[in-house]
Amino acid sequence: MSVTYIDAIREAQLKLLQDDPRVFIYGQDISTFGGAFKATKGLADLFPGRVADSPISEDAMVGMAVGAAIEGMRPIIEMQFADFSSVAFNQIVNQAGTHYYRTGVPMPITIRMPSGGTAGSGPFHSQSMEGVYAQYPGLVVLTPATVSDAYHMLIDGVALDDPVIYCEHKYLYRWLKAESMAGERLPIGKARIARPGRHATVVAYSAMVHESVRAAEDLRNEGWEVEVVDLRSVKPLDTETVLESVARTGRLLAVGESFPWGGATAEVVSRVVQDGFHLLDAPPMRINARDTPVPYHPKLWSAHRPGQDLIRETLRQLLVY
Amino acid sequence: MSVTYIDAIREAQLKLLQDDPRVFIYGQDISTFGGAFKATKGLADLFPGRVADSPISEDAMVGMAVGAAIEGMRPIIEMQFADFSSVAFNQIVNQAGTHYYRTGVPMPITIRMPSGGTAGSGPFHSQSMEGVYAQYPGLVVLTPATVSDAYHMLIDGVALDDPVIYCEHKYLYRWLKAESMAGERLPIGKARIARPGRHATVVAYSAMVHESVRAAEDLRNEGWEVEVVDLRSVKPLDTETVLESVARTGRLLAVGESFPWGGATAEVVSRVVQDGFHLLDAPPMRINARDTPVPYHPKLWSAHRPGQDLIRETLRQLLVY
Amino acid sequence: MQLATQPKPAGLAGNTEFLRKVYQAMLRARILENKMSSLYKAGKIVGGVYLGRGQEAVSAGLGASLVKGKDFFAPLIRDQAGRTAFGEPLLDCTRTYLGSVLGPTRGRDGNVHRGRPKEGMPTMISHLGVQLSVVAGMLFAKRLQGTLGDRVGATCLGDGATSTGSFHEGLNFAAVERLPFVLVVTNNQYAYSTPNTSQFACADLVEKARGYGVGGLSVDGTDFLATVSVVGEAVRRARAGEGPQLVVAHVLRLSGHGEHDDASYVPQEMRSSHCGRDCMDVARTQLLELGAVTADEIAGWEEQYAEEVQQAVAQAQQEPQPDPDTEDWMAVSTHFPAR
Amino acid sequence: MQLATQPKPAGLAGNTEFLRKVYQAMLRARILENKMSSLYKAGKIVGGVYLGRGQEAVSAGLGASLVKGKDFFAPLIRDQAGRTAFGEPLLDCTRTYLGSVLGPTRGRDGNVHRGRPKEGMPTMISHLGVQLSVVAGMLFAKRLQGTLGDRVGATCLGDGATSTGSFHEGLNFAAVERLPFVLVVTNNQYAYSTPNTSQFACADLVEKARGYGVGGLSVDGTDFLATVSVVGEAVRRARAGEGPQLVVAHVLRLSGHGEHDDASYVPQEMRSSHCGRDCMDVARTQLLELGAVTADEIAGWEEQYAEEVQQAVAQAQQEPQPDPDTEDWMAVSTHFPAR
Ligand SMILES: Cc1ncc(C[n+]2csc(CCOP(=O)(O)OP(=O)(O)O)c2C)c(N)n1
Ligand SMILES: Cc1ncc(C[n+]2csc(CCOP(=O)(O)OP(=O)(O)O)c2C)c(N)n1
Ligand SMILES: [Mg+2]
Ligand SMILES: [Mg+2]
Repeated sequence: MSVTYIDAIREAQLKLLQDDPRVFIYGQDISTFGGAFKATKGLADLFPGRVADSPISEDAMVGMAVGAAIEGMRPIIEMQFADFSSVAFNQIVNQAGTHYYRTGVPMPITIRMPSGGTAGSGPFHSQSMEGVYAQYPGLVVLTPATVSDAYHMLIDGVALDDPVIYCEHKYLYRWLKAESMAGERLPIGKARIARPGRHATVVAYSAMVHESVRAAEDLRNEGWEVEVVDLRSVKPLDTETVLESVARTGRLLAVGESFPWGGATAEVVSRVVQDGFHLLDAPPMRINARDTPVPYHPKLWSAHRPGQDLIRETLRQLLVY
Repeated sequence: MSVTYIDAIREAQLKLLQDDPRVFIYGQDISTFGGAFKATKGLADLFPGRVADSPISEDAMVGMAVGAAIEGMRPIIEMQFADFSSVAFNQIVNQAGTHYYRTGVPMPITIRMPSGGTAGSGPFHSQSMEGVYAQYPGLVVLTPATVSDAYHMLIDGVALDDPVIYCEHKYLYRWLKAESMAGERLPIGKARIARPGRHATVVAYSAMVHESVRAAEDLRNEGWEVEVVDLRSVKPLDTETVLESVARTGRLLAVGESFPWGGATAEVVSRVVQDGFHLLDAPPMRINARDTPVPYHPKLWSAHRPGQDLIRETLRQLLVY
Repeated sequence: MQLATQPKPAGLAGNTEFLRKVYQAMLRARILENKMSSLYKAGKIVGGVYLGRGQEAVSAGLGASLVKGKDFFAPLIRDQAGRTAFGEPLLDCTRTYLGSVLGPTRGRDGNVHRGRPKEGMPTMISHLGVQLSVVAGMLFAKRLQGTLGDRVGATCLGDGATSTGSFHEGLNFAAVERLPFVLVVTNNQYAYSTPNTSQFACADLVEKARGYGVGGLSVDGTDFLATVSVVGEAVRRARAGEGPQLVVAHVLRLSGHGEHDDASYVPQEMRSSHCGRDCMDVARTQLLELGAVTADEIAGWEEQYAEEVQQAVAQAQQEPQPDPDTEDWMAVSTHFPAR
Repeated sequence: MQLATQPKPAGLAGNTEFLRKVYQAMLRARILENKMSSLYKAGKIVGGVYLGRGQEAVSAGLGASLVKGKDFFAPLIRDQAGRTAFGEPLLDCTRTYLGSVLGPTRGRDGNVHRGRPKEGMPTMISHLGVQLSVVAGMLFAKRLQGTLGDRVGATCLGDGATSTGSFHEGLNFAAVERLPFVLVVTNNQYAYSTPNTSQFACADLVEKARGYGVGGLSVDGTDFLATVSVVGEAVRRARAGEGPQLVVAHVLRLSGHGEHDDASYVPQEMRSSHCGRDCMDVARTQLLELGAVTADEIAGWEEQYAEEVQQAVAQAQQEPQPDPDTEDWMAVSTHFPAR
């Protein structure tokens, strides 16, 4: 039997609801309908009242989660798409993100963000906002790439006493399958070697891990062994594991699906050169999406989003530098 | 007679209103009251109807500017504090920022953001959001550091056919004075050498330019000549001028007032190492604010915000690496 | 201010030309959307397809009451009929759904996310509610320019979108500025799967009007004559300087949220209740009864529109798709030396 | 649902104890705030000072109607009187204004940005309107936990803040969930310098109640007895399960927006009009008339509170200020190995 990435998210929520009476889920169309992506399918029946539909009010959804957390609950908020969290931006960064610092009272809320591009989704149903939220103090930003991480990191994220931005990738929802959810369970904040290698390090997260691993496979025939580090969370960011990898390979390529200014790739590169300048045999490189909104048409979209081919060709340059 | 940074902003708006009938200003308390910082003092009397008070509705303020720009106007929106633009985040990044790309119709709006920390302003009246907006395609993000730039860049920004996030620094409002507003007028997108040197390059913008120049002065007695590059705009970002400076000095320190994850300093460092790796004699360094909300108490605030002392001490490390 | 007024359709019954125009737009839109639905099911469209089935009367009634070239109209998800009545060419629709590079969005955005901002029709973004302030801003600009005249700006949204902060800020802004602004809320009982009971707590959304200090009109959106008349009255009032007007039309969404959705959450009783009536059927009956059209005429129109739709689809399908290599990938219009 | 009801204060007149308690809180707050104003002018406070002068009746009326340890109360800018009535110690105020590290925000935030979230009083952020949903969320949590009981959650805001999207989303959420939620809007005629005419277009903000499907009560906030009675009635209704209640109290802000602002934009006629009355004076007169207090008692209280305030200031001034070197600089509570 195989499990998909979205199954894992549903299963994690099922387990959380079962194990912890403080957990409830709140979002648009998530109760009887089971959510736009069916991440909560059937859960409202199993846990009456604990999987509830909200009005189209993202700002109030997050504000309500903050209030509920103060009173001892552990709300999971489902954004219908990450892109719509822009409407709740203030509540997320200024209300939830600052709460612990201002008051000393922890703020255990989890916001699930269906993220990233899929063909034909267009500018407002495709965004990757991890870099926007990671800029703000007080938020934990998770970016699971595997079925096992989708499962464990949601459970571990909800267990954290801090606001968690859980970026789940829509492209992986049904495309990514695994035998079971029981993969290696690393703690939050620890990166993972997704593919070992010795000639170059690719640092990626979420869907880009898979594009990077495929690009690495492409290069195997040519004798290159490329290591792929899956960050798993962009904040905290496990610089240590990245540096260890770069120490082995001497070369760095950071890959992210978000827009090209700033973001996780810039943060990774800056940290590596600050602490591991001497480890590098070549200038570090970055790949991001293009500097336009995410286009709707699949032909434009595939050229906007970093993919296997671009990563492979960039690696070729990096490897022979 | 001396002119302050805030005078320059007012004068620029006066000139814009005088010269271009398409310009109007909209924001909270900006008409008869002249704005929380008096940036529009007296303008409502001079230009009846063209300097108008808005309800406390940042989302609608920006949406209205978008509509007015479609109909041929060039609105200037005053946020009372940059921090409150978080409420208009969606309209800024998703409505204004994507408009030209989606429709081919330019979107000439300017959003003035009173930015940055001052003593006792606390977490919600001190933020520097340039890095948040620069991440999004379609926005131009200006960060003037001088009286002359405050004046010219506001005029040039309003003349652009694209949405401009004009980050004006509250700390500089009355503290920064010049003989006149007629400094060197560089085009938007061009950085400036704020102080020439040859031993290291500090890249900074807005208030941090002044802290950096002072730190550089401190080191002069010890025989170090530190060059300070004032980015002027963080998007577009003038990598060329930065690289030319690093080519001269071989050392790079990027300084920003915003939170430490991502942001302008990460973007600067990543660009320099990607294109100028061979120019560097030492690992590039970054200074940002600390990873907490901006604290209220002046003692905490001065330790949260990068300043002359921290920059000087970091430069010492960089110079002797 | 009046709540829930229903001006007598009597006046309109005389205006056969106008009623025929509205019905034609409804019919064209229905036929066009049926085609889009078929194409979706055949896998010919990337992304979703969103229909206005059951909402044609209110949407076309609004579009037809506005004057293209003067008024502003910001349609939303379910406004194919309003777009058609306002004068959007069928090709704008087929090109956008089929990804032709010659469409108004050039393949950069899809389906209902299209418009012609320079022709008074701003382009929607997905985030609900945000276009209220945009339309109000267009009117504000015209007033500043001294060319407002008797222009009106109108926009639409659903019951669900009334829960957004943007709806509130936008409507309040229009009210404070007393702009000639018309907001049509089509309460189709659901926001995606969410029923009214989980969305708002007032008895009729039109009760919000008074709290904003705007005019309010409520109408049975399945009743063609009443709907066209009420929407027209709202436009007339706004045009006459009576300030913003909120119209609430009550219907049932006669499709899924998108064509991927079977809407099985809508109970059978609701489907067969009064609000589940199809405004197209009601319109046909009412117009035939009035003697404003004949059945033969309608049959002729159906044939003609099916042909037009077929052609618009065929043309869009033959046109080039966007090419990433010739795209300029520019999100700003300024060419800066640096990026 | 009733609009603009003013329950007769008759019932209250009997409740001398309660009225005295409210007045005491008002007086304590006024004396405390006067002191803060002096300290501000003497340059002893970093950052702004924001007073609730003229709003004490409605604020204290609310705070005194709530039960600390059970109810929730999210005060806003001008709620020193409500805080005091609810039971916030004076030291929380002086420590926060004076930057003592022992205050509830430990110097991390200042002035009115303080609270005790774990004691039913969430801490405000500056962005207006956002605390509605927070308070509603606290109530929602208690209902999920099955411990809602007859608890009430209340919060306050100004006329200007009703223009925020957050106000709308928060109130709608409370209404949809029919929570025991009380929202007190104090219309003090201005938002900073912006008058009501540029802020909203309805005749009385209480007219919004119906559009949300919540109870609405409007009151002259300068009339102590009426105000205390109306606010109490709103709390009673919410407690009794009648759903959210919106109270609008009409007053004039008797200070600048902050102590840096001379409020010269407020016309003299308004200051000397009915709404410019000081609720403290009205309260005093009414209570004396009722025989609920004597002038001597009040004089005694004034002396006592001045002394208490003096002590709270002196103590806060002697306490340590925050030290950047011993700060942990942690924005999250989790200690991750990596950052
Ligand atoms: C701010 C925001 N949140 C969520 C969504 C996702 N979404 C798209 S349409 C829709 C339902 C809209 O319901 P309604 O306003 O009643 O319009 P209808 O579809 O019924 O015409 C939702 C939740 C969105 N587009 N914008
Ligand atoms: C979202 C947001 N925009 C702007 C501000 C700046 N601001 C602080 S108080 C204030 C006026 C508030 O007026 P009102 O709500 O009437 O309350 P009052 O001060 O009169 O008690 C403004 C504009 C803010 N705090 N939040
Ligand atoms: Mg609907
Ligand atoms: Mg006010």
